[in-house]
Amino acid sequence: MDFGLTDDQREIQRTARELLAERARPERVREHAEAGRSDEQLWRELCELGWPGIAVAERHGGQGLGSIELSILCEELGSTVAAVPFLPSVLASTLIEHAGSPEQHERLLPALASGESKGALGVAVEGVAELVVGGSEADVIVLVEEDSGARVMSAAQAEIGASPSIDPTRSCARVSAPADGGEPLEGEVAAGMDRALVAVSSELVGVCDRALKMTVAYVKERRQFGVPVGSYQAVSHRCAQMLLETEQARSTTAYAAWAADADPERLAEAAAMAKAAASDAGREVTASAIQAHGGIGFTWEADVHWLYKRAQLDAALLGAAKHHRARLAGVLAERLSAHVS
Amino acid sequence: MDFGLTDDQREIQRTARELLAERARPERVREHAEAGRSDEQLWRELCELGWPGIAVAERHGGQGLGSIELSILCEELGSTVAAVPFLPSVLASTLIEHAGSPEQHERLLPALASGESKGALGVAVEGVAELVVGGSEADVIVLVEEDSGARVMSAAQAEIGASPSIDPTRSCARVSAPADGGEPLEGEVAAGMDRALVAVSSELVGVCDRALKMTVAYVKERRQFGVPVGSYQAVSHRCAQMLLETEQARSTTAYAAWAADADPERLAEAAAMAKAAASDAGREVTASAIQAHGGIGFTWEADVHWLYKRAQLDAALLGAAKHHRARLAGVLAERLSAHVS
Amino acid sequence: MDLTFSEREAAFRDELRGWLEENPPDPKPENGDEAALSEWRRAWQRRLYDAGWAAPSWPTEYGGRGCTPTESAIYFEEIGRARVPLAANVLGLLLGGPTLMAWGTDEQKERYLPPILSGEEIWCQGFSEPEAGSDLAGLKTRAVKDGDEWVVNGQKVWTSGAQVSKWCMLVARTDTDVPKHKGLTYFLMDMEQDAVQVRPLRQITGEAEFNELFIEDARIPDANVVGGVGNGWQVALTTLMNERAGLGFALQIRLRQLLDDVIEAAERRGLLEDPLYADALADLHMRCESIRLLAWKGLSDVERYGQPGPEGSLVKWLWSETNQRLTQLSVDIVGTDVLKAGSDWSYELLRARGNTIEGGTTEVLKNIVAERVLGLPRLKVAA
Amino acid sequence: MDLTFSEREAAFRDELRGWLEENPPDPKPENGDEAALSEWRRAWQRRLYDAGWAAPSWPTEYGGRGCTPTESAIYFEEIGRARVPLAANVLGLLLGGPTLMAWGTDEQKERYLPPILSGEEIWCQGFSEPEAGSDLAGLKTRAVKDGDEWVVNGQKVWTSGAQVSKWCMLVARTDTDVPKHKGLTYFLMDMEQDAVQVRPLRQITGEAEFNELFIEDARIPDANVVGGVGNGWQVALTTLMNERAGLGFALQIRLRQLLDDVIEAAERRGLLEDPLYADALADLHMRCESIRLLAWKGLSDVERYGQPGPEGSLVKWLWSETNQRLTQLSVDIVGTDVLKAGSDWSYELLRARGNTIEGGTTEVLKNIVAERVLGLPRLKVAA
Repeated sequence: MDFGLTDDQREIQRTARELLAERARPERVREHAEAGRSDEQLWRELCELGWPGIAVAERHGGQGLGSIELSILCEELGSTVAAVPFLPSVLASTLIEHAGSPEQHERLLPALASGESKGALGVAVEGVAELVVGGSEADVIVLVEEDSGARVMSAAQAEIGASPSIDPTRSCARVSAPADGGEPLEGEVAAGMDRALVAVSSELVGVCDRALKMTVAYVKERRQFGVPVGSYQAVSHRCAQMLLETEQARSTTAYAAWAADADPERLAEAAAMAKAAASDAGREVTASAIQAHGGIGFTWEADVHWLYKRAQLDAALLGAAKHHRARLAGVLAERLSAHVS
Repeated sequence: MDFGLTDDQREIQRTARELLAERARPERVREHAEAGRSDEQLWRELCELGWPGIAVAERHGGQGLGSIELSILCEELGSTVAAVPFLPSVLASTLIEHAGSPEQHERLLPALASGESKGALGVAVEGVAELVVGGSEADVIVLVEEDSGARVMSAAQAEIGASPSIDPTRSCARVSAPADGGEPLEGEVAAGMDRALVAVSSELVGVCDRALKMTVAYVKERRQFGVPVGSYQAVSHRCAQMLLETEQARSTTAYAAWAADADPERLAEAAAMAKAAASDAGREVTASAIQAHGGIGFTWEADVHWLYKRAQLDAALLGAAKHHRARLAGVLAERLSAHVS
Repeated sequence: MDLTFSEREAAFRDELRGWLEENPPDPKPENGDEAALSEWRRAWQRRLYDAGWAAPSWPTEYGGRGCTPTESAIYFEEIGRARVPLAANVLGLLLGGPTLMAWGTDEQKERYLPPILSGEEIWCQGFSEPEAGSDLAGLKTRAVKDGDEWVVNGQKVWTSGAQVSKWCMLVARTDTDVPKHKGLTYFLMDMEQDAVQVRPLRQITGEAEFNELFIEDARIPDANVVGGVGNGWQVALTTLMNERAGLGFALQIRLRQLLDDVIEAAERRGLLEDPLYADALADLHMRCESIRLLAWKGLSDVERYGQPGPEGSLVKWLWSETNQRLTQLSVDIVGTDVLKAGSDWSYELLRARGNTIEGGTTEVLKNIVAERVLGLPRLKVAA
Repeated sequence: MDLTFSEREAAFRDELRGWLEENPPDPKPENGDEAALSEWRRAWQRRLYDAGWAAPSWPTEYGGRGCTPTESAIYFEEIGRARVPLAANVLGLLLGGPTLMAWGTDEQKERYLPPILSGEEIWCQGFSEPEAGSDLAGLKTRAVKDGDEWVVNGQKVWTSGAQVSKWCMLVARTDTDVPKHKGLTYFLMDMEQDAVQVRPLRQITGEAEFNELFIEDARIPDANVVGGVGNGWQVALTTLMNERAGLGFALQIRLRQLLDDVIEAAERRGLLEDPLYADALADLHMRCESIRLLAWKGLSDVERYGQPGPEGSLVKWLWSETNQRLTQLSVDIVGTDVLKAGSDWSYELLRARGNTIEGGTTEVLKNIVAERVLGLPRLKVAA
């Protein structure tokens, strides 16, 4: 039983953190968000480092590492709300890797792993997916629809309309595809989706972590009635609560990332838990961050709102907390009946 | 628009408060609770003052006053957790008054109004009602069963087994009656039940009010690290939260009591709101009271726990908050469809 | 207890409701900037003014209708219900006017009240400062006497409508030698001078509802002191006391309307039958009703005892939290629209985050409730 | 990261689980008083002791098994899972022993450790006082040197097992002239003297799990000072550090079992299909899993860095709140049984209220998290 990262993982984390501290500073994120476009330069750098392919098998041009390594990158990117289409791209490649055929792997994964092509993943209802993150820039789009499985298509095969969200650090689109559009992914869609959930949850953990750190730094400095506001229990206990929620998200997400690689039988339960915990934490912690900043937190310049907006998008992405708790309750009920019978 | 009580109502409130401050002191309540018996002497005094008949029509021996006056007495009794079967008795008479025939009124109400006989109201499932408050002492029992209406019976017509609850300030019983036991109450059961809900909610408001007052008094006195603990925001903001919850319960209950007399069409909605708000407030506020008292609050001697236990019973009585919110949602849906059509 | 309107109150409501139906404002300018929006609201105020509906709570001698507090609340409820905008000069009408009536000289009342009412001169409020936060006693903006003028230097923040305002209700420090809240003075500062620079303060919704004021050697004639030199704390309290009184009813109705919209969306999407959403919506309905009841209860107290109690803090606290819960829930019920840039729904979601901060943070409100309603000891901190 | 047990750990677990299955405790005495229950738990400890399972985390030289922290946690998980009672002398095993090993003289270790392990001598803890609350530095119980003895006067509270204890870990003030936490000394006080009166402290469940101690001229030989005169604060910290370490795993498993019972009841009553209950139960499951994961993570830190971080406060905080939510929800799901006097369910409901108070109130835990994990400034209050 060991919760620590391996030395290699720690190295990945450190490198990512240092790179992003330099290359995804708040003012740069703001600049791209205000212009409503991705940070192409940063994206190219990440691609050169092989990030998009971190969890893709080596034979398909990836680094062949696991969910934990992917989770580390998602968390670091989330904490900077960097304006790059990393998450949508890995969501697409994750689905293709787990639900695609060997032929599809060979055809689609290398370009996604190298970053040569970008991906996006949408949840469709009757062929239409709203607010597909990264949808406007994607070359390869995976659409998942309840009861009718997943299919992959090129951007040309779908109708794509830009549909900006409240989080302008990433593009969003409305994607619709005719019933016979694209090609089916006939493998393990559920396994792919659960791994996708781990990636989104990891990003949310990063968002929470950053929101907490910004808040703690601010309330140590900001003084009111002669003392730092962070010494008032109304503020300090709020920060403690933020930490508790962040740690719940972090521990369940770490568990799910571990299960994805080491114990796939527990993955469905673990991923549902992680996404439920991370979605709730994302909403609560970033809202608390704004509140603890007071009036400043409500301003555009304070940069806390990017975290809040990202958290709102991610919390809804691939199903909100309620949805995953319902799944989880299903797992519990099943386990009970298996136990009884 | 006036939220104030009339002078007469204020007088009833003042008298009740003074009487109970004298006759239902904490040590006396504790004595009866520990012995597991009602305070017969206090009950006789209340009967002499005509309390059990306050809302019963004059022609049936009552005082012919309204739901607001009844609500005032319930609140005052709740705030002292007095060990008397007042609430169960008025619940029974309320049901009989609203759902009984003129003949049943004449036969049953005078004795209930004078306190000569005691009543109880149980919610039965297949003829069995658990934890019927006041059931062991009751002469007249009303059983309400979903889908099969209400019936009234004498204690002799039912099988009654003492079944003490965690709140020993009032007796509880398991009451079961054969399918043909008792006589049906064929009038407006729902209207009676909604008024019964107002009575229970009022008691909960009293419980909350007292829990808050005890807590405020305690945290002003108790010192820690050199200052009263009530000056720490962790404690003072908790008290503020207790007030907020109490006031939500109080305002919705006042509205429901008013509607019962003045605007019966809104009663179903108002009573559901009141019971939902009061049940939640009862649980939260009394739990907070224990917490704010610290270690002392967890002791038998501190007397806060009587409020907590009473609140737990009352919160579940005639349906918990969830049940009444579901009803309320039904009202909202109905209103919407009426609006649309 | 009587929770119905009196005949007189009902007649007042019906008259206003009828007038609002027959006199809708012009359509809101699309993609308009602050100035265009303000012009639109100014035109609307003019129409209200012409019909005698600009400030019904003002005494008749100043051009109002001498409404009771209840009627005044009905006024804002109806304004909210009709979904019409607030008058351009809402701060002058709600805060400036009543403050002048309480503390102004006859000359000041004569000079300033009429153009407040007509909307000819817009007012803004210069209380908050970047450093001081909720701590009025910590204000740093200074005013120094120079002949029969005052010279002002400092910085203000959270000033809404500053670009279009003629007058600013300014609280500045005029004496640094006395205890902190004693050395303050309340001024009317002319905004039309270069010494006052307005910088819009963009908020998380993207719009700039508020501004920062940079004041460098601004001049205020001595005649523009309100309530006497050194008395600024008292005068400011009058302004603050009036701040939440009426407006609360308009906000409460907006919450009600938003909740109704969410309930309707839930019904449309079949979610009202999901016990989880039914429970959450019923709870919000209960909260919304509590807010209404508590607000009216506060008004009963005003009518009975002459002044609002600190319980008003409960209403603001509950309102702001309920609005945040509701808009957060709307993401799950209404769906992706709420997360789309520029949608009305997304505006509500983002704007709601300010509710627990503006006009007294929830933390400050809880302090007020603890100290002034419950009588708990005030925390004394050591630096 | 490896969230499975190592082979060695799994073997340890299987051995213990097998032993517990084959060696169940005697049936719990029905309606037994404190003494009878204690006797029952003493017999159970004797059985554990005979099989070498009384204190597996103790070093082998003192009769333990020299378990790793992980194995020790497994031990308590299995004890909880098997629903067997805790050993009679749990405080001696968990707190007293380790404190002596860290601070005791060789003579003290020789004299006291064996009867702790066998359960021959029961230990209790005399830290808390009625006035001091969470403030250890504010202790008032005094010990004054008289020849080679100390004379103790004062009052202690929240002392569990005092009636059946032979030794009390007592912290008393021995010097009033130095700063508050410096004048404390840690003693082993013989409970078998008339100068120590035990009064049961009845709690809201009706039982008396705790006691008050009234100490009037009690005598303690100088040889019973642990860790040196004036060093009581440090020694007490060792005791407190050990307080939550292992026991937390047993509590966490009890929470898990209770949750499983509630889920089963929900299934039986068809309530798992109600989205509202499904949501609440899934959330509790997630919390329960978080607690497990955070507890194990804390243990990883211990094994990696040698000591538990202040994050342990998060586990206790989350555990206590989750247990309260769960037992409150059980009223709605399990039904009237939970409100019946004397039922197991009602005991859990009432007992849970103590969870956020005992062993550090949630308020104190939040302070610790804020100050020691997040590094926020400590609030200094002025009297």
